[in-house]
Amino acid sequence: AGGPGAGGSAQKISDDKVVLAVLNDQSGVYADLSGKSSVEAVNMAVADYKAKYGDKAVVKNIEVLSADHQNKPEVANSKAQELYDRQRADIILDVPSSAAALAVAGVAKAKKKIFMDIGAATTELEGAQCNKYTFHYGYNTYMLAHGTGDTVTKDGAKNWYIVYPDYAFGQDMQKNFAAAVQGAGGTVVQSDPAPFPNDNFSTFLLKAPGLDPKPAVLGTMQAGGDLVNLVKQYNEYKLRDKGIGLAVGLMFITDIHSLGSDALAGTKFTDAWYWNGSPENRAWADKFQAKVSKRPSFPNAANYSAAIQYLEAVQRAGTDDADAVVKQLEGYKFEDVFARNASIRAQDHLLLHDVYLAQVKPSAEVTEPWDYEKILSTIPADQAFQAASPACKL
Amino acid sequence: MPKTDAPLLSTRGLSAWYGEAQVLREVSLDVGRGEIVTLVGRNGAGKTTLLRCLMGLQGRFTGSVEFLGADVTRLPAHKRARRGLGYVPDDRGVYSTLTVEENLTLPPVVGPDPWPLAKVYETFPRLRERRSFPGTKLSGGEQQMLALARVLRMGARLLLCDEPTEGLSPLIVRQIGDILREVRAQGGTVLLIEQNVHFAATVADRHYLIAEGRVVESLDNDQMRAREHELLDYLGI
Amino acid sequence: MILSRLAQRPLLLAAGLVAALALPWMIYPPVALDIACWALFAAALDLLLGFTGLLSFGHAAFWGSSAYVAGLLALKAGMPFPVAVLGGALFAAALAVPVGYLSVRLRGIYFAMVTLAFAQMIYFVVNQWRDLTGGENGLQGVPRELFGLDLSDPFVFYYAGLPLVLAGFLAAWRIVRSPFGRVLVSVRDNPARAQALGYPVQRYKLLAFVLSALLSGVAGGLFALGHGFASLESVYWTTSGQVVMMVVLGGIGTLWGGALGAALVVLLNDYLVTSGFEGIGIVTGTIFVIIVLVFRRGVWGTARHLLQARAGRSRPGGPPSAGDKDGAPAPTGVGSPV
Amino acid sequence: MDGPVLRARGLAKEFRGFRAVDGVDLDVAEGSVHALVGPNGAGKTTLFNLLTGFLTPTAGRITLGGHELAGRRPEQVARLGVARSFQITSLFPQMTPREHVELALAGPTGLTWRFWRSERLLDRHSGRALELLDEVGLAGHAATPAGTLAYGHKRALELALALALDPRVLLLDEPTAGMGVEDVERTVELIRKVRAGRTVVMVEHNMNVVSSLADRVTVLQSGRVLVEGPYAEIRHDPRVIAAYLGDAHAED
Amino acid sequence: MLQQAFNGLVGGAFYALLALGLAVIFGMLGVVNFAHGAFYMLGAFGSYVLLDSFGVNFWVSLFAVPLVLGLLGTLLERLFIRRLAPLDPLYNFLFTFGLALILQDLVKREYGVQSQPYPRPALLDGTVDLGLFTYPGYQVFVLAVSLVLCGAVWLVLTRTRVGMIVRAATERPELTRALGVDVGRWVTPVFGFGIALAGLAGVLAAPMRAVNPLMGADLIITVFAVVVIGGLGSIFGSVAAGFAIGLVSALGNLYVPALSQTLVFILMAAVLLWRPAGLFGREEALS
Ligand SMILES: Nc1ncnc2c1ncn2[C@@H]1O[C@H](COP(=O)(O)OP(=O)(O)OP(=O)(O)O)[C@@H](O)[C@H]1O
Ligand SMILES: Nc1ncnc2c1ncn2[C@@H]1O[C@H](COP(=O)(O)OP(=O)(O)OP(=O)(O)O)[C@@H](O)[C@H]1O
Ligand SMILES: [Mg+2]
Ligand SMILES: [Mg+2]
Repeated sequence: AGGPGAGGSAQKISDDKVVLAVLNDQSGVYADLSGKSSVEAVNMAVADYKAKYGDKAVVKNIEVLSADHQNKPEVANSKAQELYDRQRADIILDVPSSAAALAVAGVAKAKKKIFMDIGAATTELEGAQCNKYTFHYGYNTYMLAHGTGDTVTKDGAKNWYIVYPDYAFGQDMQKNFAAAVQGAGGTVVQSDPAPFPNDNFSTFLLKAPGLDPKPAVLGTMQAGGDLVNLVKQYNEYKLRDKGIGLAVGLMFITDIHSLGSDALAGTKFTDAWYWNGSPENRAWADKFQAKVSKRPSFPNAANYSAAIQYLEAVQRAGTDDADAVVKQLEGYKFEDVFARNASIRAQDHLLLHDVYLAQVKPSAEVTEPWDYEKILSTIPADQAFQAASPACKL
Repeated sequence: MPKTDAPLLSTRGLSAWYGEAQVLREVSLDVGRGEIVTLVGRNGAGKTTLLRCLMGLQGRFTGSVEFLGADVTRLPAHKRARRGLGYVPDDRGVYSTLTVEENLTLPPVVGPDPWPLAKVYETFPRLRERRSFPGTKLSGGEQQMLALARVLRMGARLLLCDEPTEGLSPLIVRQIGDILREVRAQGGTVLLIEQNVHFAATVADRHYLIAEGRVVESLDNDQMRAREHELLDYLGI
Repeated sequence: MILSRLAQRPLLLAAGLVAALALPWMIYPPVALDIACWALFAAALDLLLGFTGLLSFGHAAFWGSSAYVAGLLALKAGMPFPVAVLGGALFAAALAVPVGYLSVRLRGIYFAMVTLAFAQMIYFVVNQWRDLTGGENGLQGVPRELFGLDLSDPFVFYYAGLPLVLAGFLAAWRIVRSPFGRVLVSVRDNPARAQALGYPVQRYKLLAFVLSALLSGVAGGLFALGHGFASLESVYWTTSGQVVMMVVLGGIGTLWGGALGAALVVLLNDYLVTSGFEGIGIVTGTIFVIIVLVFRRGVWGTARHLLQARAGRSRPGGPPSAGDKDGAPAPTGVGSPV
Repeated sequence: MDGPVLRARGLAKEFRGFRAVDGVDLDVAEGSVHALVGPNGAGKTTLFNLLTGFLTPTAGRITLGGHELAGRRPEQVARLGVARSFQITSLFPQMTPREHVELALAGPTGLTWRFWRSERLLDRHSGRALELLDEVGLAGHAATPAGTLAYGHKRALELALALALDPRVLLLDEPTAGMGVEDVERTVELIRKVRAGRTVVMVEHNMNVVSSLADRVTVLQSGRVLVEGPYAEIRHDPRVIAAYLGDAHAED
Repeated sequence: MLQQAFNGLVGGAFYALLALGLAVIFGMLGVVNFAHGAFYMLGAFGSYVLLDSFGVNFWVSLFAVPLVLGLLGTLLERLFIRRLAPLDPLYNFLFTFGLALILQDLVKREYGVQSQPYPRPALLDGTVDLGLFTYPGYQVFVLAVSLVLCGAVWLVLTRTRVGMIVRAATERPELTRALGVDVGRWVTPVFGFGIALAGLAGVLAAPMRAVNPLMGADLIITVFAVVVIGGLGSIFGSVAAGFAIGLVSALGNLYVPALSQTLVFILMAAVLLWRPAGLFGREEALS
């Protein structure tokens, strides 16, 4: 919404400034993963944009806001409205947790303002709930499940036992995972729903070796605290010694940090990005560490990338008008420190990029803090994500 | 019983309040060793409050209390009890979470002549029958017996009894009279609140008349009997 | 004296009404709507806590289930919003019948634990029943409309929803000041006595429980439609805790105090969200603890107490919760021996 | 006096193997004052609780007129015309006596389910309420919160409440317990006044009260009926003297 | 099957320990401690911090952490719980609710919400042959500790004067003082002890469960349901129900996975319908 015209470039840039708002969980379960550190990542993007374009920058005045949605969708919803309306935000970034992300997507649609979601895994964002102003950036349940299920099966683990938390995320993961395993020629011997949250997985762990045929891998779709519980107990029951490997649907580097890498050594999972995955990554991670004194998680890097790509699109459009920027983003192909071989799919606004099959290193191989992962292979952008859903009508 | 000169218990200038309302006014009284003394007065005169002051349970009060020759005015309730004060509250004070026997054995023994449990049960066979029941499952009268039996088992030197005969059958009332006399015979002392003037006159040595928070008169037994009708009219007791 | 007392009631009422009407001009409209909904929710809870002596720690079940049902009615059946909200509220009331039937037999703190547990059960059901509720994604994209009129502008929706909230408040006030309300208070203060007078105590409690759930349902349904979605958060125990906190903060048994408490809590939360302070729980928890320890009458209760103390009279037969000398509300029946 | 209005047959109550009431037969004649006496723990209060539905009998039947009472809940029993007062005063401390009585009067009318009407609706009972309060001598305290009433007045209010239910049978559990002589006399007068047209059953340890009020006396012991008859008769019964009265009263 | 049952008992051991602490505090002081889950969490965090920052091992933590938390509980009782005790129990419930929020967020601020690593003690890393099957040693240890503790506490509270005195002091503090019992001396340590039990459960949980600030929050509600099933105010009932619920949910996971999350609550509803005061409850719970 252009205020009273003040001449010059101000006509093109609303309020004469661009406002990026990071709305994420700064106090709940996602706080360590993204939270305030992602605000810092966005600040880095702003600085990099300014440094790159200097005088030629379309936007001179960039503001970064942040708000804590406490993982409550209602808060995310009200706050998003307020950010767009009152704080004049041009874009909202991050918003972990599916319910909050979907709520904010609804607001973006109503307000006709841009929203780039990073933190949420649900494919609904590019499915039935997609809209013109919402972009999904980084990862989703399909990519997590498919990457691991497909590759591990092809590596020879044919028989799977899947345990998943009995709620939307887990159910999605289970469906996608089973499909991937079967697509790669494997068999899902059994899939068991587990309560969520749950701190006792022994029922499933005891049961696993007795299944017929005996599974080669236990695929867990648990996340966060539940994942930690399950892995601790997996080790306690010594299933690895009994010939049952462990593959994890969703794991963040912070989870490995929690468990200690020995607990997870050998576990395979799909990662959207790893700080030590390439020299460029590492260089950026060093810069990041200098600011927040820890290594970046992939949502940190994705937030950086999304902010940069948004600013670049504004630069190309010459305005911060949302419709114009959306036009610049749709179908755009690019490469940055987070996203390789990247493109934003025009049909559903999903970011396609290379992702990685990673394996947890045993502590003997860990040479420095947060050095937990070994990248086994790259899953190319065009295979990593699902085909555009017909349910999405922008 | 030989009486020493100093009274066992004496109070000087006790005044007490609930909120802004003063319910005791400058009460001074003495109870000698081996005496049974009653407090009589109509409902609301302040008798219960006086006992609470003696026991150290009253929130706001002034004045002093001396027991066994020592000033106990500032002593907390449990220390007073340990010096030999036994309390039978007007609501009987029976615990619902304790069995009858636990109710009896909860308080420590505090005096030289505690009643052994066997004697308690002999005197109150009902209590033996119900020994493993929760205290408040007893009938009203049985609870009253329990409360009295409890201080006897403590061997308290001075029994402070707030209407111990309320709700008791005539037979038991007389039994209680016998018990109190037995206590006195063994050198115990009793300060008793009593509505039943007949009963008061049969067991007690002396009486204090309380009205509107004051001691209005101190009478011995003969005076009490002689003036029974006058007192009834005057005090409504 | 009489005059001022007569004048006081309408004056307060008018002030309340003006505040309700002016709210979205003073603060951000979605926040204003939040306040209105929570205020009604708090009043509904107070009906139970303050006037029946039952601390429900599971009222999220009713607020939340109504949110989902109202959302579904609007989303799947295309119902206009007042109908959807009422539908949700009726569902909440129906749900309250079995839950209440099992819970009202218990007293005080037991009642609190059991309602909490039941609410948790509802939470799990909502979370698991994904086809209907959307699971953890929530029920998204709920439309708000009335006779084809789009009400998604929060400012407009506030005024569209306000009549429902006011009606809910009126109902709560009416219930408290009704013959039924009188019995509730007697049940709170001395259930055995009420029973001996011929009152079926459990049934009175149950009806109070259901009415409270109904009003909570109105609030919850409106809240969901106002936001355009229903989420798991609405059936989670923290929601139950939050509304109890509002009531306690405002003053148990004051009815209007709950509204004040709701406004304070919502505004505080709204402030904390952007304050950058990581530890909302520390702030809210501390406030809660302080109120419970030293300020038990709550804001409204304290104000009223001070006014009354100044006027030097108590109101016999008035709101039954006037505190005792301790500053604690009257015994709520919670845990007092029968 | 007509036939029995309240009758119990083989009434028993067992608590964890202990029989507090053990096969009691009781006939209370319409319009009489019937006293229940007996040693402490004889089962009088328990019997009361059975008669009023606060306890469910282990065995036996209770009939009021033609209605079976056993197994009904207290409020149902109250509705059928059996009202009780409590041994320990039990009131709503913040309500005034008038409000108490209004509540008692409104119960049977169904008025109190009306949550959508103003509480002023209860005012229609205030006339009768004040009458009743006057009857028990509480007219002057009609607007004082019950919590601050004097003991004797509380007892009077208890009685007014029981009367407000317009019971056929009034059960009074130790109505004079803890009272000074003056209050006892007042209460006796009160009971005498209100018994007109009603049946009264009372538990009482004060033999003066029993002798001046009761038409018949049932003596309970160990949960069973020991004897039954007019006071003048039973006071000389040796079993009653041995179990309950002691010799003193026999001489009086 | 047998193995699954055994495993259910181990899960139940945590419920039982938590329910025991809750029931001790409730049965003795009439306080429903909403913060019990938070103290469980503090127990786990305490052992993590001791190990991580001071290199103190599991075995030392097993004693030190409950001790410290017990002292903390003692302090709490002295400063706050006691003041609220004469009032409606509701106030202590609300107080501990607020306390739980504070404790949780304090830990969150300090350590983040991420789970923290905690290794199994080396001594118990192996498996134990239980005749019919082998079982992870650590779990056997947890079960044993829990059984022994529950038994010991039950004995102390029912067979000694301690339990009696504390019950009396809780029911009628003023009267109990008037009968010569120094109430404060007894009630405070009992509260501390209940908290220490929660802490101990936390320490035991650290090697096998995720150690994070939220670990106690949801658990406590389930434990409430357990206590309701067992019978409010009954220590024996709470403990028995704890083990039973562990068993039932393990088997529930196996046979009726769709119900596994709600099973405890369905059971609770059924028990309430059948016996409103719970399986071993006192009637006082009822109105
Ligand atoms: N907790 C209290 N709060 C306020 N006033 C009280 C309290 N307890 C007693 N009072 C008042 O103090 C006065 C004296 O009461 P107290 O109980 O000492 O009288 P009492 O002589 O024992 O009467 P009774 O024979 O009825 O037991 C009475 O007017 C009573 O109403
Ligand atoms: N709920 C209960 N559980 C167990 N025993 C009980 C219960 N209620 C009463 N009793 C027992 O039953 C017996 C009769 O009690 P009840 O109260 O009826 O006596 P009562 O005749 O009224 O005596 P009092 O004159 O002392 O009031 C007593 O021994 C009592 O302990
Ligand atoms: Mg008294
Ligand atoms: Mg009795």
